[in-house]
Amino acid sequence: MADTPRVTFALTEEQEMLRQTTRQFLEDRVSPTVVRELMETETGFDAALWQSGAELGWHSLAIPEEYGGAGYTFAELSVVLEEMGRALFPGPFLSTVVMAANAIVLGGRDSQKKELLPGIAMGESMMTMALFEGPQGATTDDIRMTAAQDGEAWILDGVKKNVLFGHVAGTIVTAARTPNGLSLFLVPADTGGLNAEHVPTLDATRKQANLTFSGVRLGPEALLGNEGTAGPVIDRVLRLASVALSLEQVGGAQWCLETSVEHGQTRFQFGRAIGSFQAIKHRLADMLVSVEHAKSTAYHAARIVDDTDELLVAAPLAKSVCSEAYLRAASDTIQILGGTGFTWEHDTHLYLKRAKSTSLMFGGVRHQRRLLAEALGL
Amino acid sequence: MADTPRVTFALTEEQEMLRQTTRQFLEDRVSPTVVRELMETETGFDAALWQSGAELGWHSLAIPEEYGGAGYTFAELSVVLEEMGRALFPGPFLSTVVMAANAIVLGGRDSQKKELLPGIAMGESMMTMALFEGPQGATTDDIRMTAAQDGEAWILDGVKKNVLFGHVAGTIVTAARTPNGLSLFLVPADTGGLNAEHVPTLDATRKQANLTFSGVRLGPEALLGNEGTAGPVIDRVLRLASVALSLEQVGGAQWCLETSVEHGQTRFQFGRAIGSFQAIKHRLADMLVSVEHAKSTAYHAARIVDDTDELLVAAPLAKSVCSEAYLRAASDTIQILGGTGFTWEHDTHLYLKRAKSTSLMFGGVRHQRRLLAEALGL
Amino acid sequence: MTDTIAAEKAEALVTGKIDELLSGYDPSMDPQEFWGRQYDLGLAWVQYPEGFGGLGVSPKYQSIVQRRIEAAGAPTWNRQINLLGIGMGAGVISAHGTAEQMRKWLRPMFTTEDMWCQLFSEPGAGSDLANLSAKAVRDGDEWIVNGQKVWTTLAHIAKWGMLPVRTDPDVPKHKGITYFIVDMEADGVDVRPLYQITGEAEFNEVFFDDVRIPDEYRLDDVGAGWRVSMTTLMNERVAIGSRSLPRGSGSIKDAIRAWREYEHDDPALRDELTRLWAEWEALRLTVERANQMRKAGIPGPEGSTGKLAWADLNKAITAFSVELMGWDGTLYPGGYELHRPTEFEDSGSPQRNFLRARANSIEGGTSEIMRNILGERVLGLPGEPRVDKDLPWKEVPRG
Amino acid sequence: MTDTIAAEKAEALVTGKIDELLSGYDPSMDPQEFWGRQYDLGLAWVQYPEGFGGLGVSPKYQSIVQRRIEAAGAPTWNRQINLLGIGMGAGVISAHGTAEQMRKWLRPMFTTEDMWCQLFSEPGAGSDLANLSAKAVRDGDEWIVNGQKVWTTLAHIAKWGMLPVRTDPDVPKHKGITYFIVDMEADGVDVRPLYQITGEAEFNEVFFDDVRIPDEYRLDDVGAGWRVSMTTLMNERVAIGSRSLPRGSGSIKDAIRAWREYEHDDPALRDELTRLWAEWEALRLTVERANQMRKAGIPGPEGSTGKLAWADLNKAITAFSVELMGWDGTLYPGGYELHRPTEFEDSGSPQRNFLRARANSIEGGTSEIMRNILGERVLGLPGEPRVDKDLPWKEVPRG
Repeated sequence: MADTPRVTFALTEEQEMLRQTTRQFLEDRVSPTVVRELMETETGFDAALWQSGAELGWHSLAIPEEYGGAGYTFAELSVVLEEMGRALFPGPFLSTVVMAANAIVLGGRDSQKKELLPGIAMGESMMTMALFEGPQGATTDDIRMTAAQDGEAWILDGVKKNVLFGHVAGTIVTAARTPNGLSLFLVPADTGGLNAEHVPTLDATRKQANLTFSGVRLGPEALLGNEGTAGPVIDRVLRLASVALSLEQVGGAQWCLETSVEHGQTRFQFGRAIGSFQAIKHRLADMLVSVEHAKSTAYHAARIVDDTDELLVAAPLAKSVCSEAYLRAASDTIQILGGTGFTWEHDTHLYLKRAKSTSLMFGGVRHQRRLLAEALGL
Repeated sequence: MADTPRVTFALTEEQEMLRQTTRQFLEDRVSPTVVRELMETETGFDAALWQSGAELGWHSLAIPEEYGGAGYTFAELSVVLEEMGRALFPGPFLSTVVMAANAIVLGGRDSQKKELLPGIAMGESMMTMALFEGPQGATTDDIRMTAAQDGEAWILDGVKKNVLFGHVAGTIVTAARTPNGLSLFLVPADTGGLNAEHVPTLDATRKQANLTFSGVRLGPEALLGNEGTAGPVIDRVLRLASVALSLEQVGGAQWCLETSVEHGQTRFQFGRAIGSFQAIKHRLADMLVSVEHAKSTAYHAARIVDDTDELLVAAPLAKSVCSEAYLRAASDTIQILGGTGFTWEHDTHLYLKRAKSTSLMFGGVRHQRRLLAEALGL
Repeated sequence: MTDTIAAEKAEALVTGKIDELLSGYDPSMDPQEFWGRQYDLGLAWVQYPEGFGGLGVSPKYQSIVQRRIEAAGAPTWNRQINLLGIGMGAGVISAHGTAEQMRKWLRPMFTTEDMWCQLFSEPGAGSDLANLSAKAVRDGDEWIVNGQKVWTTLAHIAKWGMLPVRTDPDVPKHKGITYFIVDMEADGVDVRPLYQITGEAEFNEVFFDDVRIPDEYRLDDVGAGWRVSMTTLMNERVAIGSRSLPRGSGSIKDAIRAWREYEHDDPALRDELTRLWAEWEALRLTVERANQMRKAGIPGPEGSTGKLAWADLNKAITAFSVELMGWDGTLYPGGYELHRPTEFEDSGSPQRNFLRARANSIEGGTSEIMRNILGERVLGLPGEPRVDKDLPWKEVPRG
Repeated sequence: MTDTIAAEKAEALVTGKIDELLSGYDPSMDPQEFWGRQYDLGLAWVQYPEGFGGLGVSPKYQSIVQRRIEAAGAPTWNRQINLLGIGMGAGVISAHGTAEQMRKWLRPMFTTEDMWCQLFSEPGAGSDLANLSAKAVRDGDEWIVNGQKVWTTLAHIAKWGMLPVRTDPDVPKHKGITYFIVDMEADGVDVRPLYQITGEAEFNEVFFDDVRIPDEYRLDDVGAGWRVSMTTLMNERVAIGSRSLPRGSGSIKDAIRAWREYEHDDPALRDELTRLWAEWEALRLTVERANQMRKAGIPGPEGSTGKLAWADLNKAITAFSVELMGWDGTLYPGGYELHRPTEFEDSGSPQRNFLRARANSIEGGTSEIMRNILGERVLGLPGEPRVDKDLPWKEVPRG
């Protein structure tokens, strides 16, 4: 293996400012009450909130300047993602800004980029990607749906499952096999033959839908970039999504750690703050270690996304380490909070559900470790 | 899967008496000082001790009465094995009484049984089995050595590794492939062309040798039972050896638990017995749980060895659970004892080394779980 | 010799009563009527005195009763229906109650006419059960109760509640507690559902606002409530830790179902599944061993480890089942619906079971408390220095 | 502005001295002579005052010194040779010693002429370091020391030892300790090897029998020994937790070597190997991040977790490497030979490394103590109630 790229972990002043304004905004506008209200809805987002985020520049951060973006890097976006994870931000940010936007940046024709990216940057578009058809979907090999050619048109038939905010997105970027390989298609939500059905989720703050394509007919302009070239694009988007989820997980795990520590300091039993008991104190020390390790892998991955080779190592590394850290932090927080943490009323369960469901998305920890082993040649 | 056979866990009065006399004998005669003295020798056993054990009836317990044994079951033998594990009994008991004796009982011709079993039962014979040629040897598939036929004679060439007490045994039961399949051969230690080389072991209380067969010429009487029928015999012996090791592991793990608990009660730090700290207390509670679980699997396996189907489940279950429990108990005991437990002078390291090496013999825990999964159809 | 004769006599007595019970059984009979007859014949708890649902013989004969009734196809599920009454309350009342109290409460409990609940936990107490704040003040022949309890199963359908409260805040916490049986239909008792992370409300919050309890509903002496509570809890923990199950049942069954349903064949997942199977089987064999040893009268440490081991393992297995489901595990079929079940819901989707299992290491004694108990009572390790032992309750720091 | 000018000046000063040092370097030079020159030029510890191996500038310039010396191929391994002196002793002497003491001890320490050892642990104290029993009684201008120390690395080749002892048993344990530097060649000092489970004796037991130490070898005040000891320990733990390594080095390298050498391809083993690799890499990245943040002056919790995480992980990885070896892992090539190495033995066979690693969670602060420290000092959780805090040392229960 080549030398490991060194990254600079410290935030720049600008990034630090972004972190502060993002956290402040989320504390003001995305309180647990707001999260719970949106959780009860079927669409799970709030248009005004979505627009406000875009106005803060979140959506445009990693979009190239020539397409209406701010031209920053994933490192800046990572700051927002971590804070979103901490606040359990509800809405199709991951599916629009991390996934669809990057698919277009990486795979789209220049005209498509010009047409679509500014809308994302300005917060006008909500998008998603419809990739997998079954529960174990995690790599391009799992994509089976075919697109048949009919003259200049493409006909799509099949069902895409677990599409993040698939019933809310205005445009769906979907993947299908064409004669020349794997291709991506841009499908407006109102296309005839396309039906989106909301499915209730374990983590009700992140909605999903199953999309049924029944003879969906698309013109040649629907093809994202060139036919048969989508494989590497999807691969990369999946890795970026994994890194994005890792950052969210870090933010959520940090919330769990802080919540548990505060409980340990203020809850008294047997005449002592319970954090003075080694059973609690040592569990929290272990949680601290594991959250700090998670941060290191997520921050590292966020800073090397442009190094394609290293990303093959860094993305599954981060996703596996952060998933385990978050699951453990959330589960241990319930334990430390005792009965309280098991109530619907307390917010911890929202984090537990986020932890569990993000750990499963785009392949669970053992899948991630398989990817990592491949990248390491083990 | 069929209904699980129910076993009776409580010891009979006779078994309980056997346990008491065995423990008493081992405490009197096999002190840690004795274990350490034998550990320093190359042969690793004591003839007088060996003979005394036989006089107590240990060697004859599970040998049929018609061949000079006492005709008890593996349940009785299991009592002795557990106590031996607790005392780190040094000597070729496993290789002679559990392995070679059972190979002869299961695979031998009646004449061979009559000739060989009484000597084992009376403590006159020390034997072993030479099965594997490489570090991952765990099943009959791993046996590659061939025996060539020369008229009525068999010629053995090859190297058998990790033979327990292979430089001490008077008779070696070795496995080789013959034209009709896998066969076992009885090889007297003084046979021409056979060379045994002692190899130092991690657990110095259980010796090993590598055996080199250079044109070893054996008469037809050397064949144990019939040619080509050794596969099921070896399979079963390996399972019995696994169960035997599980029982040893339980005895050793129980020693670790008791040693740690006593230390927790009597060692003071910060003005308190260290067992009053939850860090120690909870670790010991977990050790208790894991040792009790280990006991249940080992006792269960020891009581169903005659149920061939159930043994396919029970043996790898016991070996995997007991290996992990013992490793953890020994490692945690060092931690609880602190620096003391890391000294050569304290006995804990002898248990750690026993734990590690027994966990590896006849296949490590993941191999055992593979066997278990096969038996369960997973 | 005398023992043998006495044993033969006892067995004959029990067998005769069973014959009498079953000879009068008819499949169309209302179960409550059957249980009433069972009680009246002394076959509810054979070890209790005659006239209180028993025959005054060794409790070991109860298993004969159970077996015979099951074999006859007659109803045996009153224990499941009224678990907190029959499983915990009966033992407490028989150990600490007067004859009058036993007469009043045992029969309708056994027949399930009167459902029972247990009012121990309080928001401010948690694992420190003895730190309870709900209080009772004496007023002539009555006591006036105020305070809040929480995590009360089935409180909304219970007629009677087991209620330890503080009657003297000026003595150390364990000494100022008195144990009452409270009429859950009395004025001032307010039962509200407590929704948990699955959306279900298996539990309730119970508020007491000047609730009056007659002194004759007091169990044992004023100030003896901690001892009475301990009897109750021990019964509960042994019950949780000693459920004997067939091989491969319980949560591992869900995991294996998911393994097959999703057609997995990744050896790394298989290894983990097999590891969990092995741990679960080791637990099962340990429970079986403990039950055998208990019956044989030689109980050992294996009888105390079940609750702790089960909690951790059930959490791990239910989490793994969801992992096997991949994307399907991110769904929650039907969505979360806040509702109030009227019986114990033993299982649901793997996702629901995963969530529900998070409480296993909290309910019925947290795993931390269980480890303390194993360490101190089973292994004989010393307790921690206590800062609250000798202080008057009202002076102990809390929060 | 002034800062910038001062910084430029400091850097120029350091660079000039380095030029001077290296211009006189010659590969045939005795390393000790080179280190002596380095010391005399103020390049041993640039932050120390002139005349004591330093230049009185910010410690950040030391990295320039290090880099330049390495680049020139000149010797830099005096720190490794005399780790306990240069790594721990120097900091303690400079923080708590007099100018006279610094002059006496620092130079021969830096050149490795005088080796150092640290005499903290005692058989009766363990993690409770302040509970030490070795005592010193004043006799005019000298102190007479009696007692035993243990786990003393390199005591058999050390000239000087850092020695906290009890000088007042009538005050609470932290207050009655005084810190001395002891001449290990003095009469009455007996150093015996302490063999460990690998058969090596990296450590020693040291017995003091009426050993006389002049009062001028006392560091800081009488009774200030605990504070001085804490300075020493902090240096040690930061050192253990902040070793920056390249990816895939250390114990995971052995595991990967075993994976390849034994031609494994079982996916369950691969998953475990990869899990360990990932944990190790996460630790490595955390150390790297902590070092960067420390250098940038914004240290966070990531700087305190290294020792704990490393200990547990190194134990797991070394155990797994042996597991990969199958039957070969049951061997111990060469056998156990009780011997006394004269330098740190960093590694050996996987089996030896497995055994050696068992001490990782004990040496330099047990993992239990490290978790207390993380919980209390980093997370701000309250301490445990202490039974020994205010008692005179001689009345504290011990055993």
